[in-house]
Amino acid sequence: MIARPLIETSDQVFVLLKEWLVGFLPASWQPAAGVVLCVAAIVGLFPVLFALTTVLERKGLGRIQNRIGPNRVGPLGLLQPLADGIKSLTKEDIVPASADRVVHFLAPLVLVVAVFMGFAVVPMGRNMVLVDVDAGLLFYFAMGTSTELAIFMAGWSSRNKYSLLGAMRAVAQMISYEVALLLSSVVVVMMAGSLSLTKIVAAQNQYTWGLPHWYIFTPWGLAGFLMYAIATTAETNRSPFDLPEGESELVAGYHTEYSGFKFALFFLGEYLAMFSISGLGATLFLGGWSAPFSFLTWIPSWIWFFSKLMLSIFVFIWLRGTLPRLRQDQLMNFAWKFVLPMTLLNLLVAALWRFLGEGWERWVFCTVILVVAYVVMGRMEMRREHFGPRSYRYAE
Amino acid sequence: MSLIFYLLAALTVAGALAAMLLKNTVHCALALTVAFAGLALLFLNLDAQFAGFAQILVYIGAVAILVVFAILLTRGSETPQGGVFSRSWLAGLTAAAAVFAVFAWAVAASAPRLPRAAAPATAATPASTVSPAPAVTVEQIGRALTGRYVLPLEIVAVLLTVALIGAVIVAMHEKVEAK
Amino acid sequence: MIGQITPLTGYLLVAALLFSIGLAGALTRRNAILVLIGIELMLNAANLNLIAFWRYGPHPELLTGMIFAIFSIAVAAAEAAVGLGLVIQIHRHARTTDLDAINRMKG
Amino acid sequence: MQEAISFTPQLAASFIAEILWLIPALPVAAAAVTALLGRSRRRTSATLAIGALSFSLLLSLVAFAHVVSGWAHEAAVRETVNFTWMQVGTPSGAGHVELGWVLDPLSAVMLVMVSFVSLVIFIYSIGYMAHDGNYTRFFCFLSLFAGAMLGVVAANSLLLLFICWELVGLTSYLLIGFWYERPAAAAAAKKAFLTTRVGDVFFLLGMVWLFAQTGTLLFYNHGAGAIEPTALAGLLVAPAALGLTAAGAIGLLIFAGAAGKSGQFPLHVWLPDAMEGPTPVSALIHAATMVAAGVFLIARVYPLMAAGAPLLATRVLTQAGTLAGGTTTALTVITWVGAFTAVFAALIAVAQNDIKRILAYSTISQLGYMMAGLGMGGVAVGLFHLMTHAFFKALLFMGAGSVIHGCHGEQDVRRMGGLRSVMPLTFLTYAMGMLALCGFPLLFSGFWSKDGILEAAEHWSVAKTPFYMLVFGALLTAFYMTRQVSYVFFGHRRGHKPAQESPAVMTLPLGILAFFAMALGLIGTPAWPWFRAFLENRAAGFTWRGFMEPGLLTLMATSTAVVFLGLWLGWRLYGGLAPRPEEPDILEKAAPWAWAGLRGRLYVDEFYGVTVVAFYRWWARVADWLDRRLWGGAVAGVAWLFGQWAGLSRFLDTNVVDGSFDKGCEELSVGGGLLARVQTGRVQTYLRILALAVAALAAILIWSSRS
Repeated sequence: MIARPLIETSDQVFVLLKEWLVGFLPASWQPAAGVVLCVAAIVGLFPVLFALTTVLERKGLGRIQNRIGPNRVGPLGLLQPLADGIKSLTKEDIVPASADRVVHFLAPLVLVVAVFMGFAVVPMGRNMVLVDVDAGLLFYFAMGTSTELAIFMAGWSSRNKYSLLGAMRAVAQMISYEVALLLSSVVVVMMAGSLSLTKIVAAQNQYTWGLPHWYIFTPWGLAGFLMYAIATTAETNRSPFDLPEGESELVAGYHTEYSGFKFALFFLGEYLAMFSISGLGATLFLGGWSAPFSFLTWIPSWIWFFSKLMLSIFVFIWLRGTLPRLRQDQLMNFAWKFVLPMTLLNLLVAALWRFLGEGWERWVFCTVILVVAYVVMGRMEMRREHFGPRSYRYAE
Repeated sequence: MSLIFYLLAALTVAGALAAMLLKNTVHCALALTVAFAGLALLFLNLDAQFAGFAQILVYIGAVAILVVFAILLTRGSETPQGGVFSRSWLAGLTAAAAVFAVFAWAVAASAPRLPRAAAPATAATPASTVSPAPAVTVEQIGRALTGRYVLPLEIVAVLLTVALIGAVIVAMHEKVEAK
Repeated sequence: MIGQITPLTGYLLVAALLFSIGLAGALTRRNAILVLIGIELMLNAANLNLIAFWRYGPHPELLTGMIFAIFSIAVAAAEAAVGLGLVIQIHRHARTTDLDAINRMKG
Repeated sequence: MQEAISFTPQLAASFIAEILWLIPALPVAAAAVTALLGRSRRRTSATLAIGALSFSLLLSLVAFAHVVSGWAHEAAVRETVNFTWMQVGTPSGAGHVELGWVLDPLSAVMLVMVSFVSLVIFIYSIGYMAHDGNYTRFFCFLSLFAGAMLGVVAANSLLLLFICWELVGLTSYLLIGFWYERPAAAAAAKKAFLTTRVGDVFFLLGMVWLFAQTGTLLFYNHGAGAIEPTALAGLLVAPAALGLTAAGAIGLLIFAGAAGKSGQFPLHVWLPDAMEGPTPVSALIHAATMVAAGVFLIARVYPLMAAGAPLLATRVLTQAGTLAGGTTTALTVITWVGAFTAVFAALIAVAQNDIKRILAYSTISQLGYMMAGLGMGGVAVGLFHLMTHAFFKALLFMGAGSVIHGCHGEQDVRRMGGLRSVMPLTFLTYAMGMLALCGFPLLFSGFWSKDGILEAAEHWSVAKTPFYMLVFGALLTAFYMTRQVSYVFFGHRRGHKPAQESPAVMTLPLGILAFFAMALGLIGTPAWPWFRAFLENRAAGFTWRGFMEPGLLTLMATSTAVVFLGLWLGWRLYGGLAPRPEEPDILEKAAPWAWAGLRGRLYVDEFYGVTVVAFYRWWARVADWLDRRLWGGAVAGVAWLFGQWAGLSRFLDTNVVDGSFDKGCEELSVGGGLLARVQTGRVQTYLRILALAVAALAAILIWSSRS
């Protein structure tokens, strides 16, 4: 068994590092400097992760589609992202003549900034949260919603019908699924009794018989997590919900008219959004940085967090490689007529769970209710052909 | 008065002015979001975290998007040929000015009697010292909402539902029209 | 004058300014949507007042102002939704959102 | 004759008693439903009526069985179900008007009889009315009638009885006037209605008086009823005019009502005319139900009638005491009226030629018999004759109906004849009915019931005259029935059109009734007086010594002799001869003036015509004159005044009020036009005004609140 101090240090290594570095500065500057340091760390870390992910994704898709994927640049094509980065930096930045220059310029920035803001409240390890806001979750969603505006700006400013359509699609889709996203996370809030993500993690970071109290291991938690996963996939415009940039219909969606560095920013923004929202999911349902088994607690918390993060990223990639794209009206119907009711029901189930108190009954009741609701509603939707032929009713 | 306040106030007012003055409707909407953001920051500056975040969530996340949608749906995105101001803009402006005058006068007149801070300002403590922020946790707000203010909460909930349905009904095309 | 502006007064002045700007917009813009925007601004100004009074009022712990502000935010959201829906319908009906053109209800 | 069982008051009514109300309710309900049906739903209506009535019959039988079993177990049944209908003020403070129904031997027997006979008649009328257009209406009325009659029987409250009684009157009106397009029918209906009303007025008076005296209208109410000893004792001491006790006076009043319904002498005039209705109606009204209602009423309130007579106690308790010759004013009156009616009507019947009229007058005379029997012999005697008569008279009427039906609506007996061979079934049954009516010895029910009456009359303590009258009536009865039968069935055919036998649906009921016309007598023979014992709650034992009572055999002998005399006379005079309608009757040749009198029904109608009706005519004319001259003039004057006033006010309106009003309206519209200018229809204008107003208000507030 490894000595406790070693575990401590390995767990808190980044925190200690930060304090050591800040130590050089005069006391009055230290808080600000700490913040700056953390921000720098985040801003530095996640683009690297992004680069890594791109190559992983391309290789993974390659495997799924029975090709090799990038393999030229560097060993196994690992340096591919680097090459891409250089390319996008050196490319000419084309702005359409009729475009609204200011907005066109602002859009990517707003997007990236808003996404980065989201990371501020996500705890990436024990004591590893930039600002422990009491209303963290609210803050996160506030930031998340701001991205929609950026997307709209991009689509509208670049005076292109493909862009505009893509943007409108994206915004509509994001709004629709944002409701589901919020409602599915509200369950967790109800249980943890707090909006602060650190508290939520703390609430899950307990073990009985060596098993953690992750919310995913409860009926409502599982249902909530599934809803959350669906919603996130739609929020991040990932396949099968990637209509906004459906190549076959609208060239590349709202960033059709972007090139060079701005395009790279959009690309970055999307992946960062993916990361942060996966991190949030992990925090809400998968116990954040807590270990899956009590005997694995010696492994540093941040490792757990990032492994969960990457796991969900992998799932994203997997989905993208597997599922076909939906149609707009199918998407909307799915959001409003299936996901939303299920989340609402899930709220009730959670309340029931809370008031049934300890005991096996609550497991039985909640599970039964959820399963029955799932089956019945699924059948109903299918029969009513809400996922059937296209309807132009809401399309102006 | 702290510098931050002046900056935020300037930002907000600028956003508001832009929202009301710009020609292009979409620009107005975007400027409006700036104003909203400024307001949210003002709230934060007032230690009203929850309200600030709610402000961002609701206004930037929902209302602004809604406005933008409405603009696009009403083909208002391109700048109109005729002036953007109505024929009676001068009268309107004067009316607004009158209102502002009255309000400003009111504030100024009542300034001495306003509570300067939690602690009454004396010669020793200048008025600009920010009083200790009341520690408001989300939990307190929640308790207040479900406790003292539960009835308004319910009413607001009903109102929102009704508004949602009503908006959908109003904005929805009749089938016959659609086909 | 500025020298002895208390924080509250400052906030109140800003709120009054915002309110007036919103009012001016609502009174002068042609586009119905922008009129709505103006009204939103006015509501926000009111919220700012509420929060400010809560913050510097004698009993911040009662949360009255803040709760009031939160409620008014919710109500404002509803108002925006309905108002914009109406505007859209009007546009469908009259093919314009120019308020000067929409004066069919004149006596 | 052994001691009687006293009625043991049941506190808790049995189930059958609880649901006794269903018996009248079912036909009424059927009537209600039928009333809603269309004219074309013939089968439905008939089915409804007959089904409902069969249910009633079933229930009645159950009730009857219940009573019989109770009686057999020495526990006399008298179960009442009462409920308060409304509160009213009485001299003795606030009282309840209570309704209710009673189940005792009397009502049980009557229920069975009425429902059974009515059912038979219903079935008969399917055939008889087959070609009528208003089939459904007919069955609607029939059901209502039956229901009302059953209500009369089952009622335990004089008021409820009266209600149903009036219903019977109404339906009789409707049924007699069923063919209202015939003026004769309409007139007859009116006549029946009004004549019975005359009696009912007295009935109502009696009822009110009774209520005022006793504070209740219930017959039996566990000792608190109006005709139970305590109340009667009170009535006996209460004096009334002419040295009558209240009991006697009330009894007489009620009897007047009964006389109206049962066509006793002064009020009998409606009954023969009622023949205008369809024959089933005649059968129903005259045989089974309506006229029986009067007799039943007397039987029901018999304790009241008999109150004050010697041996009151035994009378009230046992309703026997025929042999103990005590009597009361009411009973005496009833007796004399009954006896007189019996002879009177029989005399008239002799000289009639309309087949149904003959039967009608015989009904009247038989009712006279019943009344006399009630008066002299008590409930059992009268009721027994009522029962037997119900059957054989229904039989006779329906036979007559069959004959008429067979002769295509011919009703004059002189145009018939020789039908014996053409319609044998009808002839057979009719003959049985006729013999029963005549009281043919031993075999037929009429004999025994009539004998009971004669026996009672013989032992009557007041006078012997009624006895001789009744005997004479029996002779006449035999005579005119023989005359009728020989006219109708013997001799050779005198009608124009060929006759034919009626369908089975009509003859079958005849058969049933014929059987009862014979068999029913057996329950009332002196040897085995089951019926009487049952009604009077004595054990019924079979003993030949019943005949050994003093004078009974001689009496039977005399009546038999009388009957045979009557038959012989009738056959001697009319047998086999075939009179032309135009040539005078034999008796007419013998004594024209008497014959004319009899033909003219002893001019009772004419008498009424010149007295009552004439008076009303004159009075109507007076009233008319008053209306036209006096009131009319006054009204016209008032109207003229108002007209003037109206003109004045109109002038004021047009020139003063309207003018100003119009002016005001103009002003208003002008002002509205001015205001409308403000209404520019531009939102921002309004908003602007709003803003300025707010500013002004705020300014005012601050200004007022400064310092």
